[in-house]
Amino acid sequence: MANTSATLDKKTLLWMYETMVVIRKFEESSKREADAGKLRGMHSSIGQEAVPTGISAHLRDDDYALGTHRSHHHCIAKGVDLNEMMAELLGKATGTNKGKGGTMHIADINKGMLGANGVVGSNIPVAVGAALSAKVKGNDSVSVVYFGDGAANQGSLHEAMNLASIWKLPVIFVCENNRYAESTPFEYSVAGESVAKRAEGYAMPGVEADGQSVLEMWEVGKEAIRRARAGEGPTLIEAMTYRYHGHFGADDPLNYRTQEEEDYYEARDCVEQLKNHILDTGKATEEELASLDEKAGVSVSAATKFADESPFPLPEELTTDVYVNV
Amino acid sequence: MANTSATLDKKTLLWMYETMVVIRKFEESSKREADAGKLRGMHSSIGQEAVPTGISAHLRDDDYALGTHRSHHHCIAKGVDLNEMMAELLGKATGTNKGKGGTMHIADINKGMLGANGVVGSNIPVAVGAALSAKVKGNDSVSVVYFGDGAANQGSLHEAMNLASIWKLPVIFVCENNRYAESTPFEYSVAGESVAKRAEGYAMPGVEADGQSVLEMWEVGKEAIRRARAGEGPTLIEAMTYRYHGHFGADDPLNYRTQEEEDYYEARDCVEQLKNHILDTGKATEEELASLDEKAGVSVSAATKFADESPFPLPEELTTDVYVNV
Amino acid sequence: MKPDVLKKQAWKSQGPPSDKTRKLTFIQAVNEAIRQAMREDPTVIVMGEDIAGAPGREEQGFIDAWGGPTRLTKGLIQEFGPERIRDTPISEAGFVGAGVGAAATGLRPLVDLMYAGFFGVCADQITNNAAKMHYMFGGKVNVPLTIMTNIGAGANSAAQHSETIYSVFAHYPGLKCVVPSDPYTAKGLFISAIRDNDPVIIFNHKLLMGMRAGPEVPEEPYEVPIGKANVVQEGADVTLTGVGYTTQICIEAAAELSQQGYSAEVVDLLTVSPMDEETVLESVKKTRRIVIVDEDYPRCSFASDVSALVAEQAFDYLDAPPCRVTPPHTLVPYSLALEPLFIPTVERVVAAATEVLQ
Amino acid sequence: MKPDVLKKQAWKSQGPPSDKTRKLTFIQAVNEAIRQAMREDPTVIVMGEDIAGAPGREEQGFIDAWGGPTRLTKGLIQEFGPERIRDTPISEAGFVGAGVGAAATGLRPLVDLMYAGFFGVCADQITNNAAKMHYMFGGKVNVPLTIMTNIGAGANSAAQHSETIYSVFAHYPGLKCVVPSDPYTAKGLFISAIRDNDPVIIFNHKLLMGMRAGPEVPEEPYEVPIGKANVVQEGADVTLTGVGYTTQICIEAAAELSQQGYSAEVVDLLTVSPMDEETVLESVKKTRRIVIVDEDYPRCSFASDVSALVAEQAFDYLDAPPCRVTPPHTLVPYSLALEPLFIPTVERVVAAATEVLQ
Ligand SMILES: Cc1ncc(C[n+]2csc(CCOP(=O)(O)OP(=O)(O)O)c2C)c(N)n1
Ligand SMILES: Cc1ncc(C[n+]2csc(CCOP(=O)(O)OP(=O)(O)O)c2C)c(N)n1
Ligand SMILES: [Mg+2]
Ligand SMILES: [Mg+2]
Repeated sequence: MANTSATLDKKTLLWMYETMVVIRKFEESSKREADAGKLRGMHSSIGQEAVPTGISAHLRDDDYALGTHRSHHHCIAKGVDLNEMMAELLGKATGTNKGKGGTMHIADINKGMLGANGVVGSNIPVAVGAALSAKVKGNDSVSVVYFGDGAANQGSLHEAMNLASIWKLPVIFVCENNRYAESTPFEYSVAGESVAKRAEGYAMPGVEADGQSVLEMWEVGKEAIRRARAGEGPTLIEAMTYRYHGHFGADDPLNYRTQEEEDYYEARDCVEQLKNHILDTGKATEEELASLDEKAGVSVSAATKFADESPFPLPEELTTDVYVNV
Repeated sequence: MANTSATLDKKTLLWMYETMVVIRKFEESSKREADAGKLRGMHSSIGQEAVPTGISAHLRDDDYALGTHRSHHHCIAKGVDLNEMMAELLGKATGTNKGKGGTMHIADINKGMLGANGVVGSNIPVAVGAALSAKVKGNDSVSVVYFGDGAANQGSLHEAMNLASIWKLPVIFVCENNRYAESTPFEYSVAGESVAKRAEGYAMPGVEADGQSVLEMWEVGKEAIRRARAGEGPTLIEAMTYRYHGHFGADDPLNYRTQEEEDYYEARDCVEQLKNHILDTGKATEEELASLDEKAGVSVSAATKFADESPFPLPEELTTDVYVNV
Repeated sequence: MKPDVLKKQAWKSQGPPSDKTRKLTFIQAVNEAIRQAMREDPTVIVMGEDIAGAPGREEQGFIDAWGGPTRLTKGLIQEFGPERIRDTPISEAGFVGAGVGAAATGLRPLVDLMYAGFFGVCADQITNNAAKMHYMFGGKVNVPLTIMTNIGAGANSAAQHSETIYSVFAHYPGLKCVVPSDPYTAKGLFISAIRDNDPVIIFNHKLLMGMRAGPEVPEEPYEVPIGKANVVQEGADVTLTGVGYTTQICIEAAAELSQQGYSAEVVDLLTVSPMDEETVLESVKKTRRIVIVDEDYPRCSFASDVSALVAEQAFDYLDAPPCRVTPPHTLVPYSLALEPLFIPTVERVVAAATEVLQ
Repeated sequence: MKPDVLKKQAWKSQGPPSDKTRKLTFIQAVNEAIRQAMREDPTVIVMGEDIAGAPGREEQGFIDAWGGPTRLTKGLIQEFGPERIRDTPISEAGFVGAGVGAAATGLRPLVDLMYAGFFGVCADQITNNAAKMHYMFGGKVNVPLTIMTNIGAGANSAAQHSETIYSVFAHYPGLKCVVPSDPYTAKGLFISAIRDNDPVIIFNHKLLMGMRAGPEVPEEPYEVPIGKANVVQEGADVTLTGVGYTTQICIEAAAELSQQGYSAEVVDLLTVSPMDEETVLESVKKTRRIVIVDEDYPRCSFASDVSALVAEQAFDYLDAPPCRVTPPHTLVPYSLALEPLFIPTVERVVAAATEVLQ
């Protein structure tokens, strides 16, 4: 992978830095809210910030992104409003989904966030449909779907890859390989120990990328999205990444992985890496980055306050939105 | 593919010849019964006789085979009784399934025929389970599952291949690529135009074989089954074959394929090829083969007579066998 | 789920919207409905296995080889082309899921699921995505997806290809389920379903495909409203409810009953979800007796719902317990000798009606 | 589906088979049941995601990291090893299908489907293979497969992770469905299910997992018969039927009703399919009133079945129409403010009972 970071402008670099910091702070805050009993069933994306950030740098509001049970980072990178996201986590009426969807289902169609999804692998064909829309309507929108290494073993991925390939649809399949599906190690569950390699059987490029390097994610994202917009068809990207926390709140990952392994990945933290890169290349100063850190902290605090102070949905919301028309 | 036909003994050659002729005559007879209105929904296997025949030459009664909607040839090659099969087609009480399953569901556990299955792709994971049984029980039975080129696009195949690979199960995945799924050409539906190639992504051998050559099927089957019995794991075989008739009775294939294409395949007919090979190599005489033809005709006629004369199931059979114990 | 004012108006009483009516087969009526829906709205697309056939072989002179497994989409590719009439691989989870995604982003896909039993391979997309997205996303995303599928025994296709499992779909809030009973309702329900902003599943019974009976079919597009049952035939002594094919059974049974001197009211339920409770309750409050005829499996079924509805909400009006005529709790057998015993028949309906009339 | 003579005997009246009873949690009771079933029969294996956890990492010192998503299988891998306690990839169609194949060839697999809603991705294997093989193959192949799965709202998991969809499974002939209501019935039903020669699905409600109440749990293996309801508490004025978690709601409601001077009979249905019609009918013929409490969606549901059953077969005994207490026809909302409104509560049951008692 040619490192083209030299060609990356300051604006993009700082946008990526800020986005990753916002994600991290958002997740720290949502964890605090969860620990305080205000929400349950949260899957933290800390450690994986670089993946959707590098990809989303190339996306527009009229491009689609689709996520998983672990999707706060996908949403933030795609531009979903922090206030509405945090309100959704707390089940408030002001949430992205009016409090009906929660942490695993955040969606914001205006930002092209077509929804997180709690069923592993379920969103992959849906993403193919969003791409099909673009093709039938004749525009150049693309559709990005994120899924985990565990999801790679769902049949839906394979049906979707085949469809996208024969129809040359603008889909980018992004596997966030964080090495675990709950407590199940990647090397146990994925025959051949490569998701990217499976792309070949579907006549599409399969690219393995360092998911801890936002620069590399930016790079592979750029080419995949260019291909998609140009009508050249889908790409599968396997981003090698790591979740720092347990699968969900109560999970202690040291029951299935070593401290050394955790240390190894944390030493290659995506935020730190980008920070060092920016400083090393002189693209910005410590102070500039510190001020972005602070700005991120302020928006996340504001979002948390907004969410905390927002009203819950009214009881009648239980039965609305089941149908558009009854 | 090294042609090892020289090493093939007369007995095996004649068994294969007879099996293929029996299949063909059985299918001709069942077509007549269908044309006479005695059964509906039949999918003829004429043209594809060599595939299960070459494979089954290596199988025992305690090995498993699982089929599809088009499975008469799989059943016959696995040794299912012709009388009971034909009776099943006619929905008779004497049928393999007591008349309850019919043409798409023939099963005979004593012969290891674990069932045809009318849902495309559905039997593939079931075959993995049969192989798992062998592994857990510690015996060396193997499990062979047949499916079409169309079925290759079902997610079940991919889940099953992954499972069989990580667990090193004795499964042989046999894709009968007859170039069509109903009227849908293989080159349209399968990205990359190779099923065999997909095996690589699952860390298992993927072998393309000439499904019109029973000798080649025998050869690839031999190695795949050896591997499986030896605990070396699964193999995917893509057998390039052709169905001579329409997808089902009323289908005219010339609506979607050319006469030239049909001629090309019929000129390479599997029965004719084997006949020529046997005669050319002097393994048997015209007369010997003619007597096998006649024997086949006699058993199929007898089966048809048996079926025609057998009684229908009694009305109370409607509600029996829903549960083992109520 | 109370039917609203609009639905209360009997749509049949408005009369056919045109004089240009024809005797069409069920297949022709559906084909026309899809064609008209595609003409009026360029976002309507159709996907499914062999819905045209011979995809990719135009250059070799092959096009529209099948026109759908039951020919419902025959001839459409010539008018609308392969971008909108899209043959699919056998990947139901893939293309039904793609239908959900396309619907959520501005298209109105009509997706063919060849047989209802194949629900098994794409149930996740239908139950977890199509049914739930609108609700989970706080009403901010619509999924105007239509699925058409075949149901019914009677063709010796055995247990996997003969199911009538609309009860399963109706169980899920968020899905609408409709079941045409003749060419007229087929055309109207297809047009309503495609125009509807919710996911709608249309269940077509195999045995109705060649049917030419029922009201004549107007040329122009018209809707048969979703959520509204139809009183096919008024009567005073007993209500017979049918769905799809069993509506035809009920009509025949009513004729026989009338020869025995009984006046049966026939209600064609048409929509399984949301159910038109009002029409059923009104009818049974008048006749005071009901026979519910349905080909779906009996347990946790639409027939149970109708029976429970009547028992709970018309209890004081009933002169006899509600009565269901359904298959027994068994699978669909293959044998010609057994399959006819599975399907509700005119005789069984007449016998049941005679019993509640005692 | 008439319960046979055996089932007619109230199993509870036989008393616990041992004096060695303990207060176990639901999880402990299930864990013990699986362990005992595996000890008594070497063909019993368990498959599922993270049912042990950290598969393949024994050498690194990791084993049994999870012991199942709800810890039902904790500690089993140490005794039975990875050949019989088999962690799977996230490929439900693959491993449930493998369960069917293994069951058809001599094993007794217990397969974990983490949440019932994930049925969507493996419905084909359950509905088209597990349910149908025995019938389609003329009774010559058995499928002694057991599936265990989680149901229920109450943990703020939103629409996809909170369903109680046993009605869908019960719809299919060929499947058996059981729903434990406490640790005692959990252990007995697990043992019965694993020993049963038909495919059985066990639905475990999230909110019961930590539960220690109910009868004490005998140490040795015992069966709670499939197909048999249990009269938890006798009463004269009204029958309350519960399933799983709602049985606990009914017990509490009965206590409140008794304070109001009413004597409620509580029937724990336990098996959704085949249904124990007799016990329900006997009870309602005595009390002449019924309130059916169920957390599954209301349409085409088990609650509808019970209501229809009573209406049709105990019509002349009823002093009030049957009454259902279920969620409305809606999906499970996420918000802490909405989710409690979905689940049937003691208050709603008491209110319903009071109404039918007027
Ligand atoms: C179909 C399905 N099966 C199982 C689950 C339960 N589950 C939720 S997350 C998860 C692990 C997912 O692993 P992976 O795809 O690698 O994503 P990650 O959690 O690592 O981001 C599982 C098994 C589910 N939600 N859906
Ligand atoms: C899940 C499912 N989808 C669709 C069908 C309808 N169908 C039956 S056979 C068939 C074509 C199968 O093609 P292929 O797998 O190539 O097998 P072949 O008929 O060529 O032997 C289709 C689409 C089905 N039976 N099951
Ligand atoms: Mg992962
Ligand atoms: Mg084929």
